[in-house]
Amino acid sequence: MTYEEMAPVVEAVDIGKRFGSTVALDRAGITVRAGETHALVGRNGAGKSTLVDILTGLQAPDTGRVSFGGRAAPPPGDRDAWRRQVACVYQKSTIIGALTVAENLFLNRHDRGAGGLIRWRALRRSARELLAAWSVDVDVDQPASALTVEQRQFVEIARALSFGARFIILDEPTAQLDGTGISRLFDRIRALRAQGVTFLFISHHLQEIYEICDVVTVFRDARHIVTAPVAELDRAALVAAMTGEDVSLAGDTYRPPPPADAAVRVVVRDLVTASGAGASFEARTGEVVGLAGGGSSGKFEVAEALVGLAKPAGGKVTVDGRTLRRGSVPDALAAGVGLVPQDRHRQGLVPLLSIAENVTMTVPGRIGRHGLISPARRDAIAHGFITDLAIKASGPHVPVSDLSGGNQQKVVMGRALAGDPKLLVLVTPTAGVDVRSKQTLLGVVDQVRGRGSVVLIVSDELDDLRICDRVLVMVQGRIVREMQAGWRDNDLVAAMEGVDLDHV
Amino acid sequence: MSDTLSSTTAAEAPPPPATRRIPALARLRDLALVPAIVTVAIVGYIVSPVFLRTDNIINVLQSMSEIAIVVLAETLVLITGKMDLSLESTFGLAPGIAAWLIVDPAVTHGLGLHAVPGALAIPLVLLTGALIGAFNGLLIVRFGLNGFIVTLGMLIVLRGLLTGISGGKTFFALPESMTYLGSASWLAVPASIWISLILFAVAVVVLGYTRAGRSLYAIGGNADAARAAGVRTDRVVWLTLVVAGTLAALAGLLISGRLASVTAAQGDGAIFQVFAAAVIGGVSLNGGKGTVFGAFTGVLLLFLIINVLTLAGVPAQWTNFLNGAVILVALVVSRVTGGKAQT
Amino acid sequence: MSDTLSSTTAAEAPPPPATRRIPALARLRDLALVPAIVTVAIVGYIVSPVFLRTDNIINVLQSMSEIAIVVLAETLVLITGKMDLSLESTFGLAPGIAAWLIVDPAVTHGLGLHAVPGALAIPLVLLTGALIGAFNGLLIVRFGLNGFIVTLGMLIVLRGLLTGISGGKTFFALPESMTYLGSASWLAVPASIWISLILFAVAVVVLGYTRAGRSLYAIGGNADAARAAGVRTDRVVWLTLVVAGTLAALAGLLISGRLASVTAAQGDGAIFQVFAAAVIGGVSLNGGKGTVFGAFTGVLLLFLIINVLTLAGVPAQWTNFLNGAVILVALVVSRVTGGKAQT
Amino acid sequence: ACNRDSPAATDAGAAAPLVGVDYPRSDTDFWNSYIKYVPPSAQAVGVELKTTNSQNDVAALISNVQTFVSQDVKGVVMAPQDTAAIAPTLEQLATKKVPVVTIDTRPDTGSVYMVVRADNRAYGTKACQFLGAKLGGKGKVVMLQGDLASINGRDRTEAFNDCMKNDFPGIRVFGEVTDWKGDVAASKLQTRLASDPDVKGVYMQSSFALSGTLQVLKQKGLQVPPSDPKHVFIVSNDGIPEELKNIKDGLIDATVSQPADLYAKYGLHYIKAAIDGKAFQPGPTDHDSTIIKVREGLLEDQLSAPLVTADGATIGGEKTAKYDDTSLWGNNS
Ligand SMILES: Nc1ncnc2c1ncn2[C@@H]1O[C@H](COP(=O)(O)OP(=O)(O)OP(=O)(O)O)[C@@H](O)[C@H]1O
Ligand SMILES: Nc1ncnc2c1ncn2[C@@H]1O[C@H](COP(=O)(O)OP(=O)(O)OP(=O)(O)O)[C@@H](O)[C@H]1O
Ligand SMILES: [Mg+2]
Ligand SMILES: [Mg+2]
Repeated sequence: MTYEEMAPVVEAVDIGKRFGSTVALDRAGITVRAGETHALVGRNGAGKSTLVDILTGLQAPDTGRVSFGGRAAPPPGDRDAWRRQVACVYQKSTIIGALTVAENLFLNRHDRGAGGLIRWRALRRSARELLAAWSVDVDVDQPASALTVEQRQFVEIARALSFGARFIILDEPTAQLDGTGISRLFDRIRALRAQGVTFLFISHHLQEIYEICDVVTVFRDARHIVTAPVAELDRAALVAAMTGEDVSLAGDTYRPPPPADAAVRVVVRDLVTASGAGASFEARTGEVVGLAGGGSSGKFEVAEALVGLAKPAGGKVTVDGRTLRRGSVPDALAAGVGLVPQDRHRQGLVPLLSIAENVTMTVPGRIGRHGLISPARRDAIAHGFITDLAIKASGPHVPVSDLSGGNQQKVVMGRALAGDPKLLVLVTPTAGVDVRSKQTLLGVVDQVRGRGSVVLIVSDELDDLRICDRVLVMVQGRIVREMQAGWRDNDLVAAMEGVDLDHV
Repeated sequence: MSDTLSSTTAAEAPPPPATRRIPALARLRDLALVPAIVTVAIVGYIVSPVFLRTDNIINVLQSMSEIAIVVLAETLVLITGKMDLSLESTFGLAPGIAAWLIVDPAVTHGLGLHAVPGALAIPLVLLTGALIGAFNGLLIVRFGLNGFIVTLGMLIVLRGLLTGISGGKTFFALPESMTYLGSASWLAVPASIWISLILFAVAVVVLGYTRAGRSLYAIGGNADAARAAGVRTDRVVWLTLVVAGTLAALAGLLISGRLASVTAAQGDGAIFQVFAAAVIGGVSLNGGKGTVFGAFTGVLLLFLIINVLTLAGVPAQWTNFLNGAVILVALVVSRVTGGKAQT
Repeated sequence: MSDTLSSTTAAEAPPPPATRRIPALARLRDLALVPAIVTVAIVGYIVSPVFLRTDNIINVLQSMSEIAIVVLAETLVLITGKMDLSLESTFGLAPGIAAWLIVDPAVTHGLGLHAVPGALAIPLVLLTGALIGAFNGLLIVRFGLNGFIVTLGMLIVLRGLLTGISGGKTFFALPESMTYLGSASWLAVPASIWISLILFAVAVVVLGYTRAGRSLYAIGGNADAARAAGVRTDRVVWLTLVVAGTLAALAGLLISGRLASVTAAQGDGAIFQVFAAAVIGGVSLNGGKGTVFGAFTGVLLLFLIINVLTLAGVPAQWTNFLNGAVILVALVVSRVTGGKAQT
Repeated sequence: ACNRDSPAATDAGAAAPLVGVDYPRSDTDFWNSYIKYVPPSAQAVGVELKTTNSQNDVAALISNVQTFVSQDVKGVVMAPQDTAAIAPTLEQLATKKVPVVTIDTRPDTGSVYMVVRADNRAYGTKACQFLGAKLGGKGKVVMLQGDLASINGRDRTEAFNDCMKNDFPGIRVFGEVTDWKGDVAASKLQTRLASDPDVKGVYMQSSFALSGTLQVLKQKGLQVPPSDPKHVFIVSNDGIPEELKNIKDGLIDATVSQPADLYAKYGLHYIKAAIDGKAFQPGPTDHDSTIIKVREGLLEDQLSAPLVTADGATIGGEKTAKYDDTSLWGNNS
């Protein structure tokens, strides 16, 4: 059977969708055939998630039609019919924090017994089994709000994959997962694919596309650009299709480390977080330091304690000789610390406010005097960031809630940079950011280091860490290794997992 | 980076034994008001031994029964993340409309139309409540208006409508069908107590053990997520508003029966007490959180306090002050026992 | 198919010139009520030509001035995502406390303490308001209690306190210092109109163009993000509650001055109107949204409607109904002109 | 029993019968005066007191009465502001053989031992006669009504309107509903003065609107002596000390003195009589009033509620009291 002969599981034709003045989809379409794993890629704001919403019936397209297996899609109100066609992990969390983990997994499909009453005991048991299959170790009776970002993502994935649906959409499922998590997910996808399940997979990690996808569709600027088997589209061609320009992907970014006699600007001494993780290190002028580690290594806690978001149990942080007050964000800001927090939706953005207001929130001093704000100066600063960071928006007045996920991330980056930080702390800075923008963001890091500031990148993403002069590897709350630039990927991954390849 | 994926060999830390701590706490949260209730009971007994006598307890339960049903209605609406202020007006208007259509102007000095036979009273009351709920739903769900302000407007309109049809006067000489439920006793206990307890019991089962009930929590917790999970959010919210209106109408019928009349001010100002009871009972105004049982303990606590203050013969000018102060103290107590910041 | 790829050389579409469309729309949203206000004005003029006469306009502005200040206070609190129901009681209690401490029992048949010189009246009133706000802040910010229910409790407690100290009676014979602001005229326009307009103007500037003002929006929009951006959220919320209490106290002072007395019921039930005005004016109960100017148009609309109904001599029993109905219609109109679903 | 609100309890001894008194509300001058008069009156007639406050809510009243019954009171004094809704409770008390005296209002159905009230319709009529006489039978007056749901307010409104229609058809009445709120009253009056500047009389149905009305007139420059043609005649209602003072100062012209003290005195007087097994007949009483039989099982002692004026002149054929009359309760509190 050739590619063209397989019946399409879903076909979307001529889809148009506008949000106010923004065109999210412009006569775009996609055809996914049975049994394939179909990648959908495109830059931030290209319209991928909007297409997902339309394919799952959450939004009705303005124009065009969607059909499943040759039959027209169900009416918008009939949620059950949609759910029979397609299961989905959305980019935006659909976890309900107030409900238990168990109930989230079986929302609206609770196990029922006599009289239609829910059998909680059976439901909890199924939930435990389901999560055990994903090696997610959580108490299913706790409210989902107590989960970590990664655990929450697994609950979403486990739920979507447990429907028994024949067609599953995954919108950036890997953005919040660490390496082991991703491989667990991919093993599962492969197993399901062997059973004939069809996937539509969205990711900004192109190597993931090459790893598990058969066919790739590229969107750009709300339009469909190309659909082709992955084998026929090499990495450069793929990026060219996404960006519309021939760019050579970042070559070797290796640059010599700062001179050993450069001044020490940041000193972290015996920092101990509330959960017991600890770190001590120093960083010199212009140095980019990576802080790497697996899911529960404590790297995020250390980062939060460092910038004042969480109150440390002990130790001290000094920036240019100034000791930061424990647990005080304003003091950290005053000392010149900039931050991109891990959970950008919770801590990074005020969605109703404009890009300009969000970007300048940490630097009221720069946009006016005596507590008065100059809107013109504020907009000028925001304009600068919109250009520098290539934020896709019609101007500084657009509310952040109207931006696509990746563009929101850039706004958070802008906010961290607005104060010309002496210490820039970036927690998973490129999660959910497209390849091109990733370069832009990392390029910004280069500029910041060029000005002599210290950058701390807290991530387990190898691409993020590659630009670091050295990487501190945390395992179980301790820094166990320091790796100078030029490490081999395998070594770093092994170190993060607490395995020392050289000595095994 | 694909190597990242292949080298994941280290075993996960073994999962800790699935502890039962959290649900126990959740259940405890339901019981958060019990210490406060016990304290009030002890204080009440010290103030006056009458407090624990059966007839006084029945008195408290009866006087709270109608408001308790409104609290139940409001709790359902709050769990979905909406609000319905107009319940206090429905409480008066629904029996008011029935009385207006039924009572004989010859008996009541010109009030009423005598257009409908008395036997239709109960369906008429409930239908009025349901229609009001449906109209609220129309404005909130279909037109996307803000629920708080829609129902605030409706509160005023419905109260005004009752004043309008009654000319501010009181409907009396109600038919037996309207007074029976509110005044009858079953097994030596007033029917309204039975009715309210049964309604609460049914609500506990529906909200805890049916998909429909759980979908209220899902909508209140995150409406988008609920929709994504296949809940017909609009329909459920609408239905909840209709049920709430019907419950408030039933509560109004009970009190009209107890008082054998419908005043133009019936229910006036009751919504404050209703919200206080629900929130003290642990229901969140942001939706998705709280239980029917908790709401019940909230009403019970408030009415016990009022009863104790009455028995204590607090000076008239200071009753309100003490009443409010005790609510605040109850709040602080439930905060301390509950342990979590309230939302 | 590779031709698709090579042909995509066109550079990124240049970002469209930064249009001013969005802010224009936002401003339009502020003006959402203007059509409704104009309609009411036209209807009013048809009902009675008196409506547009200067003295009637001044009459409307004066009678709304005190409530408008409370609406302003509530708007500040709502923007931070909290609620303060107790403002209506502060409105009565703050001048009540001052009157109680100041007036001479010899003149008022035993009411009052005559413990404080009359000159201290204004600071006393404002201080009382600020302290009430601070106490609310203590319970909400420090103890993490739910704002709605704390201030509902405070509403009852403060009202009860006023009834308690006054014995339910009215304070008369207020000192000149208490009556001056509420009854004086500056440039032939009542001082209370000037004061309320100036306060609104100041609030427009503070909320639109100062760091502190914008931080209210940030907190209401996403408190965690505001905190991560260095906003001292607790302090700002607390301060907002203090300012709101002070404003409500000032408003109470103005009305006490206008009526030359403080009744035990001063402000009773006003909070409904306050919320209605703010929300009709586009302020979101969920925080982070709404403007002071919008809130002002909300109060204006409500008071114009009341004025028209009074001039039209609507039959007494139907006033409330019409009042509520017009609010609902205004809501629907502002929904249609505003275009967005309200939250 | 533990009662902190009853001075009578301390010295009346164990023999004194227990009586429950429910106060209808505690946020108006008038009812607070009543509340103040109750304990001394109880002491005077020799009963022990239990008091509750129903805050103008009939459901609370019913619950309070239940509490009285639980406490084995021998008689109940109440002032049901809702005269229809009280019927089931009266029935219940009757079956328990607990006598009831109602103050200020007369239940629509059911029987009570005695109703002690002043005639609210008479208030409206007296105010109408006064304004009609002073305005010479023509012109415009504003009536600041209370809340439509209030029975007493409605009686005053209807009586005032009926009297104007019958006796002074040349006078136009603007009725304004104020929900018993001073600020609402003030702004409605202000609106009316803007549309009809030739209003010459104001009838406020309770003293709640007193100072607001005066302020509005002051602001409009209408606070002038009665001799001035611009004078606006004002009749208030209640008879609180401030009103008497304002009459003396020429700020208002008349008020109806509701006998707060007599309400307390005779309410307790009759309940004691009921407990002692006495019976009353229709006819004049020893305290300048008349007991009438309203219907079978319902006697009513209609206490006199004099119109108080600056000069004590006779209005509409009835004598009025001068503002400094020492028999007025407002001069004794
Ligand atoms: N609810 C909305 N209101 C206004 N604009 C929206 C809305 N949702 C999406 N958009 C806009 O539509 C465009 C497409 O957004 P979409 O979320 O589909 O992008 P995406 O391809 O998923 O991007 P990303 O990779 O960043 O997730 C963006 O310009 C975005 O700003
Ligand atoms: N939304 C919910 N999520 C989790 N548990 C719930 C929920 N609603 C009710 N329950 C609990 O479920 C229980 C009823 O189910 P079940 O009989 O399985 O309980 P159980 O015996 O306590 O369960 P087990 O012993 O298996 O843990 C009740 O105790 C109730 O508290
Ligand atoms: Mg997306
Ligand atoms: Mg994305």
